[in-house]
Amino acid sequence: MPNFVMSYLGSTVTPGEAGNQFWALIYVLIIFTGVSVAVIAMNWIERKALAHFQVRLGPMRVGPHGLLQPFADALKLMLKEDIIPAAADQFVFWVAPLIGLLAAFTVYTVIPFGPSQAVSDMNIGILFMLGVSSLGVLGIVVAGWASNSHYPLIGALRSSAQMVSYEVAMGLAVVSAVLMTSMNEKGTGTLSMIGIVQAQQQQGVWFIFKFFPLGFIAFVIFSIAMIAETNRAPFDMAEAESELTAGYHTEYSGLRWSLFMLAEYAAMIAVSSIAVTLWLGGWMRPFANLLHAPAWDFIFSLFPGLTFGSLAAIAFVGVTRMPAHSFFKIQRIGLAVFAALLGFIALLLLAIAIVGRSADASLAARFNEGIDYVYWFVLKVAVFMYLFIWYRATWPRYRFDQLMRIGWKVLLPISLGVLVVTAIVGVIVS
Amino acid sequence: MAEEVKSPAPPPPPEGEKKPAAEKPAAAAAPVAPAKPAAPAGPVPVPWTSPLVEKYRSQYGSGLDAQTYLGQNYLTVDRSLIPDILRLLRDEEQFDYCVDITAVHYPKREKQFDVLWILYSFPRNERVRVKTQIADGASIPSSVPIWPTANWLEREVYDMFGIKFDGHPDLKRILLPDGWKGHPLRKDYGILQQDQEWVQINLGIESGQ
Amino acid sequence: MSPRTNDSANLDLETREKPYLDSNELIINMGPQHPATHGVLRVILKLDGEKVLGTECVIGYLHRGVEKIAENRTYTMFNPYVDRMDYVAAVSNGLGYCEAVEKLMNVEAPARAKYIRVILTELNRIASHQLWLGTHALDIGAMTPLFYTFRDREEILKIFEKYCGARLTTHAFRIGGCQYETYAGFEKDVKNFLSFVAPKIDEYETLLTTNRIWLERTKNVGVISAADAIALGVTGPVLRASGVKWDLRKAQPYAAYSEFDFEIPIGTNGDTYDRYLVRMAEIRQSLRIIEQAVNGIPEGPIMAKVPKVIKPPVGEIYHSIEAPKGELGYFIVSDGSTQPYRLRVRPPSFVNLQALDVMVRGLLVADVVAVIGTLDIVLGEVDR
Amino acid sequence: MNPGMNSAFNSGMAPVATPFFFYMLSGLAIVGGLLVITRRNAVHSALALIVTLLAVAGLYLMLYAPFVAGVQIIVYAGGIMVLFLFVIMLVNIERSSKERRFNRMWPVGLAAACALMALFVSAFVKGRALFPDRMMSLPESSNTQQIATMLYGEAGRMGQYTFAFEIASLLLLVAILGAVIMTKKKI
Repeated sequence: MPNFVMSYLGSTVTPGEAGNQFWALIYVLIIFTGVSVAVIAMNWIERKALAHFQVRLGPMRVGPHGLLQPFADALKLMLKEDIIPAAADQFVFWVAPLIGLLAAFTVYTVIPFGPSQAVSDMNIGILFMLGVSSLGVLGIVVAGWASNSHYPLIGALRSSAQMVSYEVAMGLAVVSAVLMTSMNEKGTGTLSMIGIVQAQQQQGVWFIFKFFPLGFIAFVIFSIAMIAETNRAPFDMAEAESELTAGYHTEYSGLRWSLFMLAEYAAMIAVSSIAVTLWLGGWMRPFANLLHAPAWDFIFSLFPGLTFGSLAAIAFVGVTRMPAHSFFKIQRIGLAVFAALLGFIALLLLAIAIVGRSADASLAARFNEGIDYVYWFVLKVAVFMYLFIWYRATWPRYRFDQLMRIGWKVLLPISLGVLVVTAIVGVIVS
Repeated sequence: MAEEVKSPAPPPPPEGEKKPAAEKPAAAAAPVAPAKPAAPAGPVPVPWTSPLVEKYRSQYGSGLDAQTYLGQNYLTVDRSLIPDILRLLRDEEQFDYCVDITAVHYPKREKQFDVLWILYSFPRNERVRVKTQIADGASIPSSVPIWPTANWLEREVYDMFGIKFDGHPDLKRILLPDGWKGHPLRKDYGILQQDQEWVQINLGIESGQ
Repeated sequence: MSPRTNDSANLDLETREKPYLDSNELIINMGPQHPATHGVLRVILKLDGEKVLGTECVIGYLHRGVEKIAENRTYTMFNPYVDRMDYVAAVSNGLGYCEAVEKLMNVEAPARAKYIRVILTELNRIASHQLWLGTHALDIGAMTPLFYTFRDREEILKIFEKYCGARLTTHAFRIGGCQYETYAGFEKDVKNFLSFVAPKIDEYETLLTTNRIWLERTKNVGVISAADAIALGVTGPVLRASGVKWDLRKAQPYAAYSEFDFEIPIGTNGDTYDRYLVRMAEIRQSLRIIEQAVNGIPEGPIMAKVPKVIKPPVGEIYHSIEAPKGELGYFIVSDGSTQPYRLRVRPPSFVNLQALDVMVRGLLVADVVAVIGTLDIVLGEVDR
Repeated sequence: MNPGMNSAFNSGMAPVATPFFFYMLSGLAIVGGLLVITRRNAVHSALALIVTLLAVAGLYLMLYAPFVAGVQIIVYAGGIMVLFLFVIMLVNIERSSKERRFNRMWPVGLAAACALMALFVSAFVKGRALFPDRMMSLPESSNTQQIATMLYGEAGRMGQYTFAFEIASLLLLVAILGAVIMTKKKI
């Protein structure tokens, strides 16, 4: 194997920092595929979870328990006719979904899945994330305008006003978390995503619990603003189907529409990642400050394997509960194979956890560490994704003026107050 | 508080008794039997007496006739009285709710249309129908200034019968398309009849059906 | 686009030269194909930004000429047609029509038939209100109540299906009584339904009644005062939510309603939230009525003595009932033949829809959707 | 603070293919700028302007000024351009795209451009000594911290630009109030 491949494997910095273009590219590919798979999985989970919230079954036909439904959907969307309305602005109509997608995916270059599990660690990571994710609104605005139709235009106006307003509260909440990173002996904070998690590691507390309840309030503000930022229920004014048919993507169809969906879900994962990084300790496992004995490390490193094991068990139970009819034969086999796959992954992860439990610098230990980091990060993000679904199932939609009122009159003053109080408390404490 | 028992319900008539037309025309109009005279027996409209009727009869005299059929009261009034009597019914007699406005077409009569107002009074819990007769092509004062609800109801009458309401703020077709020809609820409008030209032009159906 | 040419007649759309930086007055078409117009209603909105300056409803897309059909069918043949007007409350339509013709013929349905009618009509009222709640909540953005209400409405439709074979357009009643005797186990089914649905109503309410967003979206939205409501001829829950305690079941009882003990729920503010509360309370009152009726169904015939060929005497009649959406009236003119000479339906949805303009002026687009939902219109009935 | 920072400079976080990216980004910026003034459709112009702004942000990044780059993206591309588009969308585009532009402004614009060009060239020629022919020595602390020090000062000392910064924020506050008063019919 070439030297630059092997040399990086033991490195403890991101490929961007190490200047290793090969691994940076590999990371980009992994993240791109991972996010796409996550979006597909999210699609299935959302439909299933939403269905179960609403006493339905959800997709059941395509594959066992509808597991192949997202793929069928993707295929359908790709094969559908790509309609561009005659009166639309052809070029802008064409380019709008790409802008949204580009913005949503560019953000992932600085998301730290682990201390070295990121494409790059930017000095201005969080600023870059906020900036680039705010570019996503351009795609929406331009899409609404290019459609040359009233409903998309109103949707675009709503969403641009909404995203610009909530960015303010969001930014202030982020700044109060960034302030907390400077609570060290040197007194300098950081905007780097990895640096923020490391600051939480050094201070031994997730920022959600720092200066309780200041960190918590900032976190709550951020998690409200991020729903508005991604145009999800109950702030999905931009695509409120009962008011604006489908908002800014009313005129879109087929692949181009699916790009919007991809961008929306990618953006959801991205903002959840910001929240996790800033307040929930990023890749750190729970209770890292209290239970830090090696034994605890080992126990927590079993979690990924156990998670996949329990998923496999659920799938196996599903196999046994399928009706004993020949019609379900293929589905049963398919689900069994899926369960076996999950079980295999579980065994692999457990094996890595056991082999790599010694804290030396062996490759297995590195792997074990990396898996732990990514697992805890993804688990925390997954909680947020579930919350997104839960909100959608539970709440009616806000009206536009109410949304603006909340953004400007409630969230903004509170986040300003939190920022000021955090600064004062920080000065007093240090 | 069962029926609007202003006057006692008419006694059931003896079996087999032949009755003239139930549509009691206004005093001004010639009595025209609407249709088949060989109708089976039924209850008869009886004169309706109540303070309300007395008051208006003294005021308007022969232009007004009040009757009760099956316990339901109606006033048959002359067309010339129309906006006044409706306004008085609302203001003085508290018939504050205009339930419905509709029309009936009697093509063989000289004054072809009966226009009806079905009124209800919340305080009295009582209904009354006001009827008048007008000729084809004649217009009638709009009651939108009296009850805003008359807006759409009059538009529907216009749409279906072609009766014009003077002073209506926006008298145009409501259920049928604007360019439609003909008024379907007239008796001379066949049930299969359509505005073929409209269908051909606007729906692109060659046969026009 | 629609072939109609009168896009915006009374919205003063003069084709004036637009100023260079004109950012006012957007005209948008809501419908006829729109998810929140509950059918093929077309509302032309004149907007300033998102504020509604005026509306115009264009209706008639579903016009089938029910009144014309009536003149060409016998009384018996026309009976199923009324189910197609308000198709979510077909039983109420049938009740109104049958009672009107019975009244015209001066016959009265037997007591047992009246009880069966009350039970089915009240079940239908619950079904109609459930459908309303689900779609209204969906319009406001709450997805989940829709599925809850449809799940529970299904139980009502099952009872209808077992009783007369149809689920929606039931044609349950005949002139003079009921066609079918109750099936074995009818009472048990109805009682089971009563105990099944009562906690479900609470379930809907836990989702919505105190939900902050629901309150913000419905309180003080689409307010209509009692005086305005009366002047506009608005009836049903919309009128009651404005504080007018008027229900035809109490004011002019028909069928067997005078024998039951129930209350008329009323609101105070006449806003969307009050209409929601009134309808929820009405569902509970309907449950009370059904409970009393099903426990007291008298024995006896289900058909009055009605001739095979129905030929009402010459005359005219107006009879109205309290349909789930408001006062549903039938005005029938008989010339003594087997066909109505003129049959007029006084549709509650049609008249209630007229209040839309008054209710939404000055509100936002999102409120238009909420108000259309709260008026509970069925386009089949508006257009007939 | 950031432990990765110093190691980054040491371990060769030197940009890859510098000339390529520099010429690509500058080319993008210039092409975008040309499109801004030549497109008839205002939305197309705005999109081209966004491209220019992003390209300039990329150039900032290459100059080891990530904070400025980030601010460029978040403020200009993300905030101001959205508002720009917001306004443009409400304007009657059909009409505005038909208007003849550059009417009688051509000579003036050309003269201004030439003057600017001459200024640049003379500055380059005269101040040649100021431009080193190799990469500047990198600052010790990161650019972001330097900016912070200049603006806010450190350890009790006023920064170089603290006063100007505060004045600027006051000015912005006044501008906001003015905008609110101008647009709000009744307060």
